[in-house]
Amino acid sequence: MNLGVRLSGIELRNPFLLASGVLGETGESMLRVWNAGAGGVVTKSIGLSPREGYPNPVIVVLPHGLLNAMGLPGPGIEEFAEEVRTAVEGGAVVIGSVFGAGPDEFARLARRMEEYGVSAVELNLSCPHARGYGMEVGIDPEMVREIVEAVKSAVGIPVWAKLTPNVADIRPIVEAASGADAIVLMNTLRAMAIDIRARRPVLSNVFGGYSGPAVKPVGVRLVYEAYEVTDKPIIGVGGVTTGEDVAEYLMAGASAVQVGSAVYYRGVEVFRLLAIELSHIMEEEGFSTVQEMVGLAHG
Amino acid sequence: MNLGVRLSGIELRNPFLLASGVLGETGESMLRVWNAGAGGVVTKSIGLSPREGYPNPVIVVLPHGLLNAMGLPGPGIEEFAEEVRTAVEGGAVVIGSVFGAGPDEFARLARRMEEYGVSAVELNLSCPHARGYGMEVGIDPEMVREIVEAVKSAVGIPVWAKLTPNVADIRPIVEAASGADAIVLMNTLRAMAIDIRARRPVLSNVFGGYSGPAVKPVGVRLVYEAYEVTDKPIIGVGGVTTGEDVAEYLMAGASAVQVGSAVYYRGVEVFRLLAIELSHIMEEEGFSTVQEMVGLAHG
Amino acid sequence: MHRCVRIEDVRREARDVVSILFRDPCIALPGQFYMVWLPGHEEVPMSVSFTGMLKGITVRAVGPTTRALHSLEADDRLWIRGPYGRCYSIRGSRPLVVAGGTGIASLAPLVEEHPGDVLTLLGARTSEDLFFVERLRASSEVWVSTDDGSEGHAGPVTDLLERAVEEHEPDIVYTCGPEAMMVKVYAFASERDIAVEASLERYMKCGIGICDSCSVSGYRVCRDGPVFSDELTEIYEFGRFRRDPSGRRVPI
Amino acid sequence: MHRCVRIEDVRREARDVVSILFRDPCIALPGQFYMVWLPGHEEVPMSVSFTGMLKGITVRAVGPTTRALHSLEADDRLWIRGPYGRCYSIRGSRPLVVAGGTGIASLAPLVEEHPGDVLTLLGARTSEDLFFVERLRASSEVWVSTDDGSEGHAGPVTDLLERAVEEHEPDIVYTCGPEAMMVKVYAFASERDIAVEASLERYMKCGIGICDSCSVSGYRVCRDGPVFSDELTEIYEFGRFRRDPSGRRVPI
Ligand SMILES: Cc1cc2nc3c(=O)[nH]c(=O)nc-3n(C[C@H](O)[C@H](O)[C@H](O)COP(=O)(O)OP(=O)(O)OC[C@H]3O[C@@H](n4cnc5c(N)ncnc54)[C@H](O)[C@@H]3O)c2cc1C
Ligand SMILES: Cc1cc2nc3c(=O)[nH]c(=O)nc-3n(C[C@H](O)[C@H](O)[C@H](O)COP(=O)(O)OP(=O)(O)OC[C@H]3O[C@@H](n4cnc5c(N)ncnc54)[C@H](O)[C@@H]3O)c2cc1C
Ligand SMILES: Cc1cc2nc3c(=O)[nH]c(=O)nc-3n(C[C@H](O)[C@H](O)[C@H](O)COP(=O)(O)O)c2cc1C
Ligand SMILES: Cc1cc2nc3c(=O)[nH]c(=O)nc-3n(C[C@H](O)[C@H](O)[C@H](O)COP(=O)(O)O)c2cc1C
Ligand code: FES
Ligand code: FES
Repeated sequence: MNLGVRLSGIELRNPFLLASGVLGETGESMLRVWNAGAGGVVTKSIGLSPREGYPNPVIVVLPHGLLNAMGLPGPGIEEFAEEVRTAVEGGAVVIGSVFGAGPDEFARLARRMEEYGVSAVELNLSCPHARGYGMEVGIDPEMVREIVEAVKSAVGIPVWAKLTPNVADIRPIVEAASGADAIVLMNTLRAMAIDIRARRPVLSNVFGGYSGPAVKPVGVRLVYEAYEVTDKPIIGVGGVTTGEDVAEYLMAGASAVQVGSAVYYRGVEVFRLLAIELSHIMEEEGFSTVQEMVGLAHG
Repeated sequence: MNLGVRLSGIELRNPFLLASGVLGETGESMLRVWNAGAGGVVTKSIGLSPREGYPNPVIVVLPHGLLNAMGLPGPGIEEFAEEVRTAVEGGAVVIGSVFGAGPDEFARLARRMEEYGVSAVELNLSCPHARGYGMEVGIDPEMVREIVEAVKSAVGIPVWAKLTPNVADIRPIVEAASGADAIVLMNTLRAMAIDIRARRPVLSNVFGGYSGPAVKPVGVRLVYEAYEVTDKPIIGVGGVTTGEDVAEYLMAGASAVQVGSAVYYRGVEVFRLLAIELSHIMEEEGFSTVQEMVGLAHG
Repeated sequence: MHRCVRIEDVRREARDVVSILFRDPCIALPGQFYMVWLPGHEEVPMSVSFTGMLKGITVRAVGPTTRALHSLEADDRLWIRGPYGRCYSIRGSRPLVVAGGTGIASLAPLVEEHPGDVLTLLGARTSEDLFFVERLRASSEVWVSTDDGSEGHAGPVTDLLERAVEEHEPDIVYTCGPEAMMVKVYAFASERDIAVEASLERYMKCGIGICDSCSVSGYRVCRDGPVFSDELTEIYEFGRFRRDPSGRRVPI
Repeated sequence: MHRCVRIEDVRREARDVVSILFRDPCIALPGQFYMVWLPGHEEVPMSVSFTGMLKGITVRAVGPTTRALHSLEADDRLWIRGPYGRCYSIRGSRPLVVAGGTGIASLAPLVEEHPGDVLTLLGARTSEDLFFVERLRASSEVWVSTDDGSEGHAGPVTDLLERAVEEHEPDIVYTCGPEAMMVKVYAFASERDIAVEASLERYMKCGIGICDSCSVSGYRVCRDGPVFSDELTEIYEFGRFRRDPSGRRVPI
């Protein structure tokens, strides 16, 4: 079964990409995921300078998903050159994820990623920013539009905008981001866990992002809503664990998916398993290309 | 173990209330839940006129929670008199939930509920409204403030404001609702499910509300955030299934909880089970009243 | 989520009744029901009428959804969830089964599975509406009645009760069918101190006991029922009223 | 979520080393580790050093978190998740175990559980830093070395390798301790074609194989390790560098 897709001008051998922040901090891990069968790998979101991230605990394994507050650790964009190059030279399709405080920072980071040889750049629009209450940059349509425009005019490679689900209405944000070459939905849901015996939040940062099987119905909804207001390809993220989940996201309107927490649930082998499972579904349901399934649920 | 709590001036024998929309449409069901040990029962949200709700399917049993789009069915406030009276006369502590298009409708509905003998009225601020994109009334702080004020001046009983989680930042909404006597958090998360073999959304309404164990980390986070900006008591809702869940919500800042989907997972007996489980935790952890646990996780 | 099953066989049982058979690995017990969905149509409750390796439902065409189900053929697909609800209990050694109309759908597998000496009373409007007679004869004695007398006794099936109790001396009565009929059966048996299990129908939405739409006197037909026994004395609404989809009372 | 366990016993093993014992029903195998959390402090990885009915960890006080763990007493509570990671394989009939410092924590239960004829080489800085010697002697022959010669051989534990291989003729070598020591053990054994299993340490955050912070040449110490064997040839970073919490390379 041919699982290839064309996404914002990039040919992918299959529609399962590694989601940002999961095994995307070292070049050799990215290569390993690529060799395990991913259609592409998105790097950990990288900022200008090195960051240690929050102190442990930074992850909570919840009954139905994962909660994390890593605090965007990373070596900073300069030192990250080596990691990207290792992955790119190893043959992987690499998408460079970046986060910044505003349009200029995003543009600078994207340019560096382009120099390192990534196939596309993904803008993590879910990091905290100063304006308005310390919420995420991605909840402010104007900020989203400015960042996307700044990066679009700074680089020649495709630009993907990754949005946060923590908004009342995703549609104006998707519209604001539609200058990008693809929309990535979604980042994690803001959530928390309290240990009742410790009588305190588990994460050192108190709040974290919720991912994994529990959040899939929210991700599918966002992709479905986005599909109705944009012509740009959409990449579905959130709880993708099996081939059925992939098919659901495709029918909601995604052209590809990203896989994060499932690396915990099913191991790095998840990419190979997804290919088997999706092929099987396509055979049974009479699809010969992935593209045929995209948006089918919109009737 | 004494599990009693005092909430917005009402004495409750325990802090586990039946959440709105679950077995709250008929007087005898409410009475049954009361007799099964609930500390109080919130009615189905009732509007001015009878509504059949959406056609089936209106519910999807997902792997980690429930998805529903009932479409607010109900006999309308006039015919509902008999149901409330059955429950009240049977001895139940009844909280009347209402939904309307704006302040006037909410006030009219609340007044009727007061006449029927409810102990408090709960405002369901999560129903769709016309202003601004067809989203929920509860995402607009001004609308929330107006509705709460209108109802507060219309009735003498305590007024509870039930908020939606589908907002970027709950804090301004909580502040807007703080004229109420208690804040109820949260209603369901906007979500959807697609059947990949049917190639369409399962719910006849396409979108629905996600509840049950999967959503608990989001509910706990909202209660925690609300607790930091209001002095009003908070009632935690979302995924409460075990005594541990209750304790977690209490420590996040809730003074009581509501239980919806767990009636599916554990049956009507869930209220009795929660009492046993919470008592056990309190004994082990050295608490002698429920009140002692409220907000403990804030350090 | 629903399970999507492939239809193995569709059997025309009577004028406007078909049975739809499919493979479903879940255990289904007589008296339970599936929520059945054909995408593009409403999801509706249907009793389990075949409980073996091949499961089945038996559908009378009464409206748009049931008519759509009638258009299905072998190899088509059907979406189901469940089986839900409380089944008939297997008790007594001389059970009497009283079925009216489509009610026999839920009782037929009980007749087959019950180890006792079963007498089945089967009522229908006309001989054209009768079905499962041969199937039932394979495991019980069957007395038939039709309203128009086109087969068996002419008149309501409840006319046969008196004789059935005298000759068969039942120690348990199972009944499913029009509620007015079940009320009569229940009254008749209760007077004689014979236990009754009756399967009720109410408008169902969730099917899993949370929406309250099917509730009767605090009992949920979808979860505490559909089969009720001792509770019937407490169910004031039995034979009196049901609720429409908005929750308003409608007389029966 | 963490499991909250009650501490049954705290044993002082050496100058700055304690063992903390608690009841945990989960299976823990030699080589695996817990993520251990004392609320108010950081969560840190700790090898399973007791694998019986009572599980245990053995902690050297080196910084704020390990010092906090040292303040614990019987009846206090501890929060754990895991055990995580790949355990030592039980293979060979004449295993040689080479431990440096706290490395013996992870190897001690292996020595106890291994059915072969075990020789343990145990290195420490001084006799005050030695621990588990009696415990190990109960199930293996033990040769000790200290840097200062206060007990056993004076010098690094690797000095004992030559004689150990000659006299014991091991068919498998297990090692845990300072990485420079393990590199030597690995080189020594590889030259002689003896298989090696070495337990690595890297900075851990998630402990479950998703954050990449502990990765070495594409292998996750927390999930593909901490025990590595044949992979060691591919792990370029072994003995050369580790990464700090930001992911930057730091020489070893
Ligand atoms: C527990 C249970 C078991 C049933 N078993 C069978 C069976 O084995 N065979 C069979 O033919 N029928 C059975 N029914 C009835 C069947 O569900 C209805 O005939 C069907 O829903 C009609 O749908 P329609 O769109 O064709 O008709 P409509 O024109 O929509 O309605 C016709 C009648 O069916 C009722 N109905 C419609 N939707 C529902 C619903 N969601 N729940 C309950 N009643 C509904 C209406 O109230 C009306 O009385 C059962 C019902 C219940 C509650
Ligand atoms: C798989 C594994 C098993 C281990 N088993 C044991 C054991 O059985 N006994 C024992 O005493 N120690 C063990 N350690 C080391 C132990 O985790 C550190 O000593 C401890 O984290 C130090 O914390 P601190 O706050 O006291 O010191 P700090 O002052 O914070 O740090 C001291 C040293 O510990 C390292 N360290 C700190 N945090 C971590 C972390 N999250 N992950 C890895 N290293 C860290 C630092 O990099 C530094 O080298 C193990 C480590 C790993 C990776
Ligand atoms: C441990 C962890 C770290 C993450 N770090 C990032 C990140 O740096 N940048 C980003 O855009 N998303 C990050 N995410 C979010 C994921 O990319 C993804 O959007 C989310 O986890 C939902 O997908 P999943 O359910 O498949 O995990 C992280 C997620 C996890 C679990
Ligand atoms: C079937 C169903 C119907 C509901 N109807 C209402 C309603 O009418 N009004 C309302 O405020 N909330 C309604 N809710 C939301 C619940 O009251 C509750 O806020 C939500 O389900 C989260 O709690 P849970 O996880 O315990 O179910 C409904 C939930 C379900 C599952
Ligand atoms: S159909 Fe919802 S409670 Fe029975
Ligand atoms: S600690 Fe996160 S991958 Fe190993």
